[in-house]
Amino acid sequence: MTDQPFDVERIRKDFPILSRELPGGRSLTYLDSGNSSQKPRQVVEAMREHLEAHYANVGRALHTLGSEATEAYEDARDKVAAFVSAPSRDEIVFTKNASEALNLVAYSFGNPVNTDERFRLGPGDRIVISEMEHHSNIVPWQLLAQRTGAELRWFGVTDEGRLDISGLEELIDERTKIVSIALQSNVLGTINSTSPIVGRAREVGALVALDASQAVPHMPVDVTETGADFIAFTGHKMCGPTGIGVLWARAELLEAMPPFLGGGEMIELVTMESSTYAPAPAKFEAGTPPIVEAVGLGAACDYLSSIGMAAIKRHERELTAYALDALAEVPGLRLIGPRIPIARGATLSFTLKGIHPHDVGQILDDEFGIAVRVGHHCARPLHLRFGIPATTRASLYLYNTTDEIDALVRGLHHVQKVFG
Amino acid sequence: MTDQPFDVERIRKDFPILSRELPGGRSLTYLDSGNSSQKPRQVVEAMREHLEAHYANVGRALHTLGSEATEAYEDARDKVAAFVSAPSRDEIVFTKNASEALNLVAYSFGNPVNTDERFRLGPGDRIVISEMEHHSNIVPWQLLAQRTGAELRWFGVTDEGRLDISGLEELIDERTKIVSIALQSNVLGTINSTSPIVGRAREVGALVALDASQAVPHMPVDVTETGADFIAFTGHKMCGPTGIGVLWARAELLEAMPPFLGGGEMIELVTMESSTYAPAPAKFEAGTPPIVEAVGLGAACDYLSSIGMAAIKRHERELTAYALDALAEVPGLRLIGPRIPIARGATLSFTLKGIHPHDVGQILDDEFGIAVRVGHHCARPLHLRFGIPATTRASLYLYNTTDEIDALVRGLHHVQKVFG
Amino acid sequence: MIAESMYQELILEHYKNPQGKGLREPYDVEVHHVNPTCGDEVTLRVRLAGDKVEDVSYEGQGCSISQAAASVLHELAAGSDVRESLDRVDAFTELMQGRGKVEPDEDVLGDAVAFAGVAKFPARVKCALLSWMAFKDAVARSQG
Amino acid sequence: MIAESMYQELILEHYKNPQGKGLREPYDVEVHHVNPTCGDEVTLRVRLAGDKVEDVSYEGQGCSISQAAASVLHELAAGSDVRESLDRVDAFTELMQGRGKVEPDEDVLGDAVAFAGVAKFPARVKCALLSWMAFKDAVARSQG
Ligand SMILES: Cc1ncc(COP(=O)(O)O)c(C=O)c1O
Ligand SMILES: Cc1ncc(COP(=O)(O)O)c(C=O)c1O
Repeated sequence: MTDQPFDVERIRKDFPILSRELPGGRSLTYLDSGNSSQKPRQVVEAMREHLEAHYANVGRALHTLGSEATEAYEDARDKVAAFVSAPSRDEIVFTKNASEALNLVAYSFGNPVNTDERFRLGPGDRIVISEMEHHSNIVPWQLLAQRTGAELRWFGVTDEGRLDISGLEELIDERTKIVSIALQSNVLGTINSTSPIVGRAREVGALVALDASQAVPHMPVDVTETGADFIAFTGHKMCGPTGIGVLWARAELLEAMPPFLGGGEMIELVTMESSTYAPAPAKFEAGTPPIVEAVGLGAACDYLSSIGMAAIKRHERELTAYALDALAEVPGLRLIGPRIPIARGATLSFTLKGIHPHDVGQILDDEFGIAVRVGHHCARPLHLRFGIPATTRASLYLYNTTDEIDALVRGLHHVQKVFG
Repeated sequence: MTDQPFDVERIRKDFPILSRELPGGRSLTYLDSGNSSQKPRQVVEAMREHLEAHYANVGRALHTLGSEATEAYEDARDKVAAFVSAPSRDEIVFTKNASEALNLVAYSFGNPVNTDERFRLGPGDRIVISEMEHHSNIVPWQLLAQRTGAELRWFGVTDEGRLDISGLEELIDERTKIVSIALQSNVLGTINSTSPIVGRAREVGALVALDASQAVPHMPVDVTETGADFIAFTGHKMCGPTGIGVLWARAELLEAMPPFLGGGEMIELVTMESSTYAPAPAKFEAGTPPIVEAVGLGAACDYLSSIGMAAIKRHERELTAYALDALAEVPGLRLIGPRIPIARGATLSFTLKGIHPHDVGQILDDEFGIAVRVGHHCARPLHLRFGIPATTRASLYLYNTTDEIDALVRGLHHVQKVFG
Repeated sequence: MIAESMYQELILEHYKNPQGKGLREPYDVEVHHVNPTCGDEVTLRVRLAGDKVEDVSYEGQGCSISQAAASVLHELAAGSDVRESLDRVDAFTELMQGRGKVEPDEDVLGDAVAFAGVAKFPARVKCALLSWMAFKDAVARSQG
Repeated sequence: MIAESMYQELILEHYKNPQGKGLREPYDVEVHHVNPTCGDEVTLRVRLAGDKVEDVSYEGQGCSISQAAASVLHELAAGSDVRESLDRVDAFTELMQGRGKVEPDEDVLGDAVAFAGVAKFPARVKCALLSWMAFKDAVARSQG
């Protein structure tokens, strides 16, 4: 399968929206998959079919539909576990998005009820993140620091857009309880090497979380190989639906962690006085879970696997190399992030001299139907680091083509004419 | 519209699953809507259409699809706000389910960062719930009590299955900070009168939350009229999709509450050192929200409104009266909950003498395709109160008929034959 | 349907005519297990003789699944080899926790394959396993 | 499309040829507003004379929307009645926060109706409102 040529035209046919006509007769060039990916009909169809023929609540229902729904929901867990090579399906917790997954991890620390030493957090303890994080991997830790009095510190970013690990030993010190870093930056495209960080964290006994929201959709990820303790990602960026995210964590940690949300399904035994909790993953899935969304995410895993994550990665690397060259030709364009297609994904953020990104985005959309994202992409500290309030970002996926990159470049030239 | 006769056969045609054939050629009698309701094709179709033609991330995207998706998402908020007569659309927070909504409220209390006196909670303070609550309205408060040292107390339940408010004044005392009660019980069917509780809470300065998960789907609910401060409900029980729930709260309280989940979209301004937060509802919607699910929930509100909540309530009351009479004829059947169709919904829980509910459910499903729920329905303390481990529950909705109740009764007679 | 009707009948058969029900003497160990979710209970005694399970006697209450499972357990375990009966418990546990994905081996499990359909209902798995887990516990204790 | 192309041209026109740009004397109050999300800034001065806005002068940087909005503001406010200009600010605010649901009144808003399409993009609303909010603030302060 991975030896077949990558048939992007065939893939595009799976995504009905890509052939949609926009108002004014424009065709769509969707370069905003880093924000959210489009959905193949296989995913949409799986959800529709489930809703129309097999829907019921899961786990607790004992009738035919309940059994079919439970099977579909738990099958999705198997698929996700296999997709990221999790050692056990019970290590896959379904959340509502990557943000909830990261908050779940953050709320496990410094909970007065929990007695596991690794999760104890207070004044004098340290949380380490980086300057290239998405707000969803910054704010939960700020809130945790505020609640507990722990100290928040972070890795800087080099001018090339790489993680600056020169101060690694000092930053991750004996007081550090948790390190949380993006596996791939949603602005720079940078893919971070986790081994030095995991290695150092092990030395000092700190746990490591990876925000893999921008990684799992784009390359083969083996959770064990990363060496991390926690990995968060999100359905809607990997051809799946909104309303579902994933936390993977080592079984032993899930067991040690206190419950986060309380409610139906996460319990073992409830009395008015006190309760005991179900084993993970149920322990962290309070209330009715995203059943139909899990079915959709399972279908998305199947879809991506049928094409092959290695093949998708290769396709994106080719697009990235092409795009880096093409953008380098645009006068006044400053790329924020690595200039070479090595250890970076297909996310290209840039500024155009003298033209505000908002205007770039508006003209690209208005005149050419090109959808890019403009702003700080939920990574304001990173933009501050580069002394700019905002960038224009083109983020590519399996369904994008070099023609679309050409269209982007033509569009940028036009933008420069309009605002020249 | 509400003067038209209630055309249940026409309504049933909107729910494709109801005419599905189960394995073995059985037809489906779905009496488990209290667990989760089925979805009309209008909802399924709205979701499919959005996914195939308008999908993008919301809020932050500046292109055509982003604008269409944002409009669809925010329109859904308008629809939900109108559906429960919320004074402002900004009082509608989308969560992943009712459980998250209740946990969100619980986590606002006793947060060391928050300074609003009403949300301060510690040893000596009191949280009041009831014995008829769903685990999702028990466990979050137990966890809160454990985290903060506050005391958890509860209303009892009378033999008739009504809330026992005889000790109201003592129970809700000056130390009480929050009272959280079901508007309608998911086991007893009991609809609780909120005015005495709200009245007493006001006297002592306590806030009041209502778990309206079983109420909003079945009757007109006007959030202001309830007098409550917080109201939680869930999409999947009201013809909407899984993956979305709702917290309504008075605007002024949402403003006073600390953020719960941190991440993208809930922020105003982020630096590495600290952040400020967006106004509600965004403040409580960290990360990519359930976009497609909101579209589905909006379509569900449209669907229910087109039929009319008053008409649905009337239909259910008729079904309830019919079912109460029919079940009273079954020998050895003990109904748990009010025996008269007054201040109660169409939820009928019972035991059959000498036969375990699991066996009742299994035979009903196996032989007749009748889907009921058996067990403690996530309300174990209530079952303990009645000295039984489990019940069989038939819960009805707009698409159910008296024929289906007859089928249930026939099924129960057969169960008694099998296990007699 | 929880299972093919033949198997249902088998479960019902065991439920109505439980094999080896009642607590008997002599015994090495007695255990009491409860399924808190649905209130099912079992009191179970084992009597070992060298490598053999000489008797499994029990008393309990609960749904047909939990009662029939105890009856089938008695049938398979009483008089059999200890090692073999524990292997059977493992096979049964694997089947029950397999969410309907595990193909039951009738040679190993005998009548216990009738419970295969239960595996699709997480809420019921504990009913089927109750007495089997009690047996495993009792054997471990009498050997320990 | 953010708006019909005629309006786009109007916005571009104002962006390229801003009306009344530059900080002028005399003035009653000067304010400085920033949109933290995208870094847009405006410094704005007002000069009132009785019921009249005698001048609105400004300097700023940002996207075409924020710059054009300042230019349109100048055109509509300078020389107009204070009360009327504040009503216009309210109408503009309502339009911008109306998520594309509010029908703009061209009689009240003049060229400012060109921004109607912006209302569908929550992230852009602040760009359009930046100078208008600054103006409202400045007037309040000079009256207060
Ligand atoms: C009364 C009541 N409260 C809360 C819930 C929890 O809703 P959800 O599972 O959608 O979180 C339910 C339903 O399961 C319920 O019946
Ligand atoms: C790197 C990164 N982390 C976290 C998130 C948050 O994901 P979600 O919005 O699904 O919670 C995103 C996407 O928005 C992201 O790009």
